[in-house]
Amino acid sequence: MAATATGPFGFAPAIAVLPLVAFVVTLLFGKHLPKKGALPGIIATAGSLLISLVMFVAVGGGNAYHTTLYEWTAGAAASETGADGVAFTFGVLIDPLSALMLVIVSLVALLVHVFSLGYMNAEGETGLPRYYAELGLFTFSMLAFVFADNLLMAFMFFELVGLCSYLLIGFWFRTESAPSAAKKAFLVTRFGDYFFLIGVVAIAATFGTVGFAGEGSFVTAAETAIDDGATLFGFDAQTWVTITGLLVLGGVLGKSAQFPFHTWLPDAMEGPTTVSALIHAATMVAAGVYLVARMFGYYALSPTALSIIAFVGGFTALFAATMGVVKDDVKQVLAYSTISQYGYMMLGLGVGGYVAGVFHLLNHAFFKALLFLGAGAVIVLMHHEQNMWKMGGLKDKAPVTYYTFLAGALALAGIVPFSGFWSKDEVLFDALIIGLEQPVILAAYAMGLVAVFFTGFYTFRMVFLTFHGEPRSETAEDPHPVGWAIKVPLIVLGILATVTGLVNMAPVAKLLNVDITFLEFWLDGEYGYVEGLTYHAYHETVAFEEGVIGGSETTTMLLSAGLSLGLALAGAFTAHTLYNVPEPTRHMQKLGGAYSLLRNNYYQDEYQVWLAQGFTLPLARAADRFDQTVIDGIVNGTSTVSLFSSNWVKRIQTGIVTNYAALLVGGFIALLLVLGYLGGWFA
Amino acid sequence: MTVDVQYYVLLSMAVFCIGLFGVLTRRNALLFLMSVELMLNAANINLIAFAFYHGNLTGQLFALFTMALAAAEVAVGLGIILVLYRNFRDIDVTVPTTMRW
Amino acid sequence: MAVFQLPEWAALAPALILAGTALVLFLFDSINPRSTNRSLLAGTAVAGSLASLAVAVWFTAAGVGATGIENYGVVDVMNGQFIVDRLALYFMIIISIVTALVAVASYDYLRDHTYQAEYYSLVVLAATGMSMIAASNSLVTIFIALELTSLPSYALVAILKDNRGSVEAGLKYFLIGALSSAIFVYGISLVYGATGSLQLEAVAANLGAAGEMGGLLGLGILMLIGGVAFKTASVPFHFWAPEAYEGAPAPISAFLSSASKAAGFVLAFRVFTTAFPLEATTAVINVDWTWIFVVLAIITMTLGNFAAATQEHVKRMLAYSSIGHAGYVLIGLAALSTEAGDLVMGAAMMHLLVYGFMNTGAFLFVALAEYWGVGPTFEDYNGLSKQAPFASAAMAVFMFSLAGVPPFGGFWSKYLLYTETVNAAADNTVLLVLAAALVVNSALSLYYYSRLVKALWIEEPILDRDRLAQPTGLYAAIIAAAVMTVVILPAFDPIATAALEAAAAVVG
Amino acid sequence: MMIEILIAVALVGALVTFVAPNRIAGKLAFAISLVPTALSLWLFAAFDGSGNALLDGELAFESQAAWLEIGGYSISWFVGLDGISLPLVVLTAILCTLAIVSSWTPIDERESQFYGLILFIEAMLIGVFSALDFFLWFVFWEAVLIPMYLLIGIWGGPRRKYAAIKFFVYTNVASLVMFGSFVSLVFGLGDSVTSFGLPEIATAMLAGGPEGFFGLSGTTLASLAFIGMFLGFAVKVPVVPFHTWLPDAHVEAPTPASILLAGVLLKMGTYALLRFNFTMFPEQVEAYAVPIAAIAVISVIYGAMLALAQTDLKRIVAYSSVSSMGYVILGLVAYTQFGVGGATFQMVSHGLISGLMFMSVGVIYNATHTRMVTDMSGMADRMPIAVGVLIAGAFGYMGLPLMSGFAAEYFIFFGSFGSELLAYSALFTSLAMFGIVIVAGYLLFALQRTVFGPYNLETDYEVSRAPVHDVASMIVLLGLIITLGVAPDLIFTMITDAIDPIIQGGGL
Repeated sequence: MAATATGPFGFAPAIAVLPLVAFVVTLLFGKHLPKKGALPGIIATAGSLLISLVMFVAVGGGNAYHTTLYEWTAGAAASETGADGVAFTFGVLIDPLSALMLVIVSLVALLVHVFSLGYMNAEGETGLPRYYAELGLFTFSMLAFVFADNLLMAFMFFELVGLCSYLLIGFWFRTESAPSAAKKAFLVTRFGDYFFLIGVVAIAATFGTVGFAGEGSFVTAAETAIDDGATLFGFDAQTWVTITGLLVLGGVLGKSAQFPFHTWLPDAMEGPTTVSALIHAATMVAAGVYLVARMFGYYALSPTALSIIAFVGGFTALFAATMGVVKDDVKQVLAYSTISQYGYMMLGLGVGGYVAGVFHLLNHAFFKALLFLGAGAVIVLMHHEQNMWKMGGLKDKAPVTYYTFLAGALALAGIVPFSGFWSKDEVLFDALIIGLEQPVILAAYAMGLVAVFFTGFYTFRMVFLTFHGEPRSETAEDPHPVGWAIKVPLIVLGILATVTGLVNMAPVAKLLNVDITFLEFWLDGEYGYVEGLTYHAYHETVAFEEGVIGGSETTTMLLSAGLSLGLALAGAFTAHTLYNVPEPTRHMQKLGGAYSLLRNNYYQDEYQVWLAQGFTLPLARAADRFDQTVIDGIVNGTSTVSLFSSNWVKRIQTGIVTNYAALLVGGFIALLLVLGYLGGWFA
Repeated sequence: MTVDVQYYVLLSMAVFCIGLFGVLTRRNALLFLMSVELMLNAANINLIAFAFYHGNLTGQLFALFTMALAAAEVAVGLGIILVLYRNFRDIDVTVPTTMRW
Repeated sequence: MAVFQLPEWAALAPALILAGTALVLFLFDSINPRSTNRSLLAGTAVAGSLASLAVAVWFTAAGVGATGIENYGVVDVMNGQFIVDRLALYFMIIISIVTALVAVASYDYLRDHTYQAEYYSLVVLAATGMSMIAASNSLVTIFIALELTSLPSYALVAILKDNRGSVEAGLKYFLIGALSSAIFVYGISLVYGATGSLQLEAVAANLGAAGEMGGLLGLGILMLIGGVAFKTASVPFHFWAPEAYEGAPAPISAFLSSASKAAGFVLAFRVFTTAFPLEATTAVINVDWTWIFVVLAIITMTLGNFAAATQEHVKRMLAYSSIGHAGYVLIGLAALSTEAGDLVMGAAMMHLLVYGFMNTGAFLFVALAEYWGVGPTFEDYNGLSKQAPFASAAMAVFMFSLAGVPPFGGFWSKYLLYTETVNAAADNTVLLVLAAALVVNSALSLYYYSRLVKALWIEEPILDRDRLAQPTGLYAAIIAAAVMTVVILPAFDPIATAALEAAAAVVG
Repeated sequence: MMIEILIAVALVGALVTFVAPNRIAGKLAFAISLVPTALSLWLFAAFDGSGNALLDGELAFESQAAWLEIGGYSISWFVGLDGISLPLVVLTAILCTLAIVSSWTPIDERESQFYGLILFIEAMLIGVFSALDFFLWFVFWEAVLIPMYLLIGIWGGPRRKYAAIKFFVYTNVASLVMFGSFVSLVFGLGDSVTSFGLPEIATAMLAGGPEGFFGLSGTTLASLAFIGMFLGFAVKVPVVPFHTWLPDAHVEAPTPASILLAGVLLKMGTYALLRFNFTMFPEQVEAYAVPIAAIAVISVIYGAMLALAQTDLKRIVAYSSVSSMGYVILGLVAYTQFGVGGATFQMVSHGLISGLMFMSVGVIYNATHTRMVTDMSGMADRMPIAVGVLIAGAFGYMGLPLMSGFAAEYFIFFGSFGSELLAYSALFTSLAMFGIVIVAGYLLFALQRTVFGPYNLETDYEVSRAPVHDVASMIVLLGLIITLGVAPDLIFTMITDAIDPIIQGGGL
């Protein structure tokens, strides 16, 4: 179905505008509003959710929507392939992918707003209007990013969510650590965005358009260019697409905290836990992956780019999971887990598993938001203690928190039938079949697979340390009660984490041969869709060959599923053996030298800090010294020399009049001699 | 019998140079003044010789003016030398060096 | 045609009025040498110079010296011994303006002076000489007018008889002056020898007859240049200037550095263009005499500005700056060999007129400071703007204008000079060196001029001063000069036109 | 007549303020400055021009009157606005008003002089952007120096004297070089040009360029003039390595002067580059594109690196201005609609943003009496709103989308990435873009150290919230920044309309 209908889609901009209004209202009048400004945000996000659902239903009804809202600017610009003119616009693109994402974002945003009532308001925080305003601004930016219909608009809101992230991480600005973490988060992502911006500029300059969809999209233009065998900026079209795609990927790696730009995310846990749940788990971090999905058609043109995405994803999944194993802080564990899970999504997308990637994105959004909010609840219970070694035994004292958290944990670990299992399995399966033909992908798959074990392990280590065993501190014995504002979001998310996996049970569908892979249908244009932005369109473009084990796709699938489930269970069981005891102890010595390596996050922070402070800063200081001494020295030297020669020149004036007469006559005679010689007067 | 004009010129130049030499070497203000007078008179020699040479009276006339002006100059000069003496108790022209550089 | 016809000698009226004023003042002096009727004396001098100014302006406006049916054309007086053309009138205007300003300022400056009538009469007499120089058209009249200027000047510099500085300055000025005029007159005698005449056009006409006396003529020309260099305080005859300006009473410094310099330049402009037309002279002496001016201009402006940069005494800084400006104006002669020579000379003349306001004003401010009893150094001037904002503002105007920074009159003259030098460089690329020297020196001058502004406006006073008096005469003169310096910027057209016409009168 | 009124109001206002009592000077100047602001906004609304002022464009509010004529060239009062100059005029008027407001707190001595100078500088700046005759333009261009020299010198910090003189002399030398180059060019154009009107000169340049001068061929002359003028403007912009006057000037200048210096004075340089070098010399732009782009990139990166090494807030912003101006150069040399248009947009945008940054730093300084990053922390605790605006401004500086800085930088990057004129354009652009990372580095670092963290500042008094008027003016600026960021077409269409003839003039 083509994207024509307006109808309910006319309200689409309101999805983003409502939170913007909430932002303005809260910023200006927050202090005077009840609940310190929470209400405008709640109302606005509820409204956004409502409209998003309407959009979702409308797309389900077979429609899609693509329109330009506002022309930011336009002008003449000769591009390498396109026409002479270029227009930079703000537009709305509602297709299955964005409709789904809108629902996720607005739902999590709403739940986090509600949760904040219990988490922030109840604790007597100061600066709450600021908090809610920033949340509103974030929600606005994120939603606008999601329905952006072009790369530039996406970049703009991509940056804005980065700003909100910065502000919210630094919410407790009176501490030393929060502002530092905020700075780091923004800087590292900025570094990625630097490449992204080059990518945007390059794509715009190459194709004369930045649109995602339709005939005028850069994807179509790139396809044409490749078909025509064009030369772009001195490269053949294929290479240029790879280069620009990888440049954009820089932004993705930064935002989605992929290696090597992952270091900011654990630090970002300095922000309020609600923020971590919303921004650093469910939504903003997803922006990177979402962007890859959004312009998947472009990446599909470049197998090289895809392979790199897959490999980085697989590597990050394993890399982060291992670090999560040794963390003491519950939020830190979740942070590394987030990095790892986004690695899976990248892996999925990188092997052409568009559906798998989006599926994991969907599931992860819910279960990770759940886990973070659960952790938030635990933190409330524990009077803002985050060290798991000081917890224990909370299972009985806070059953709602425990069970919902457990649901999230099962989903995260990938235990059947919780949502995480389905999507992770699909990712791994897609990677496997490609990997059988492509060694690089196989390596990525292997890393992803190993990571499953670690995931199971750290997840349940966290669960056991937090909720099981004996309380290991006074607060753990007598936890602070939590209210409905905390429980309701947990329950909602707990249910979602349990069931969302059912929307795309690919193995079941394959085994029973029934059409229950709803998400795949959804993304494949069974309902509403926009031309070119469908799974099979992508699938056709992706030039990967697929292989199978044992000659049968089903066997391969079962093998893959069994393998990952087995590893997950193994991980969980190891955790159970080690930590599900009344008095768990650290098992550092078992890891030997690896322990300190992991505790120090593979020294990733160290080298990045060295890059900033050990290299760039001294370089800057050296430049400054150079500037002060050499360049400014020349400037000042000129004046010194002038004044020095001035001092010398004025000494001629000795004050003795006879000398004057002599100099005068001498000067005169000198002139006479020169002129006489030239004129031949003495001849 | 006429003397060639170049001899007059040589004479005047000699006088001029003597005057100049005096200016450069004498430190007594009065001698300085006299040396200048010599130089002026060197010019007068020239003027009159050339007037004769060219056969017009302009030079002679101008020589008269020069003499008159030289006298006026000396008058002013002496006045200044007087106040010089009053202030510095000396008429050595190298003594007043309060202002230099 | 004019309604009535004045006799020819009346064309010299600006100079004659000054002469008359001088005589009246002399008369007054001889009747009552110790008169302290300041208003009467200063008033007479001012009235005389303003009358001279008015007549000169009237003549200019009426078209004396200008060609064309309805104009009077150039007026010859005494068979070409004097000539009244645009050039003469232009410089008479400059001289009478400066004289008027100096006379007004002297009203307060000479408050406690005993022989006031003598002072004013000498000033006006010197001004008469300068006016005469502007109109002189023969080496005889030039020499006489020159001495008429110099002799009172020597006396004026040394007029503070009990002030060692003044006397020393007078002595040095006099000695170098006497030497220079001896050289000058010897030069005249040689020129006479070579050409047989002293009237400028006749000299030019007889150049061809100089024949084998080319060497003598060349030496004579060089000696004439020496005399001019003395009057304009150019290298190497400049040595008197720093001391004379520093030691002399400040109004006299103003008078000498503005009017006397202008007189020296008009002399040079007329003599070298009229008596020694470039091609004819070069044919005889085998050297292009503009080269001398190229060299002198560069050395003069460089020496003046460099020496000024590190001076400690304000007046001495202004003295050296005055030498530097002489270097700028010399470009007017240096560029004569080129097609745009008249424009360059015109620009140089514009500079002299503007300089008449801004430099006079600057020295008068020093006079004001001396009147207040402020010491001679830059430090002594620190923070004066707090007590005397208007005078200090005026001084800032003068300084920036001297530096050629807009929005002040000095901008036009300096940049037009620069522009036309570049223009002239089309024919003689060496002039680019001059232009470059102008740039370097201009930059340096910015440094030391702003140093004074800094002292006045930026520095804190080193000592507490009481309220400073506001002497009417000095203030009036300074403010008038400042206002003119500013007003000249928008109203530059008449000045530019007059200067270009003046230049056209002798060039091309 | 509108432009004349605009300038006249500011000039007369300056005089009135100068003589007004100190007590009311600030409010009086504010009231006066509202008039030009309102007028300029009216001009903005009533703008009916099209095309480029120099290239046969339809000028708005044009007026012309003869001024003077010298050597066959006429100089006139010639003003008018096009899409490039109008936004800058509005920017000037607004920033001056806000600068006056932000002076209320810190300026507590010699107020009337201070505000008088600010209004004076406003008049001159408006003149710079509206003048279309070279001499007229140059008068305004140079006249800006004096008030800025005094503002830095009198009300500046501890090393103000050094900074003021350095600023003054350095930029003046540059102007002299530029002036010489330009007049050589004009003379080189020969008879095809009869005035110093910029449109006439630009037309002649595009019609075939100079015939030659100083014995140089036309092309060589044009190239030399291009280089000379580029160097001249490079100091003003400033471009590395001619930038060292800027940090000194900024650090020592009082906050309002810094606002004007960064906000408008730097734009004079880039505006002039656009008007002269990049309009009149398409061939030279093409020939020297690579070295110029290299200089631009070096300015961006090197300037940003220097900013990174600083601990003085003002120095940080000062060096980052060097960096931002590098973007402008890059955009200009790209010679595309977006490149040059973006560069112009960046002039306005950077004016607003750097104005906001200096204002914020000033507010903090007023409260803390220190600007050292190391001396304070947690200022957000005491002055939340001001700090909030500061953070917004900082992010604007970093090029946050929906703020004007992003629009400007994006236009520039987009314009230069695909530039056909500039070889290796993609590489240069990518290198320059790294500036957006470094800028984030030093600004975030500074923010973290100063406004965040536990409150700590050693004072013997209680630091309180920022005054309402300061916050209000900051918010006005922030509003403008966001407005332009969201709707760049408010001025960008106007700009590109005036840019297009330039690009096409190059025959590209």
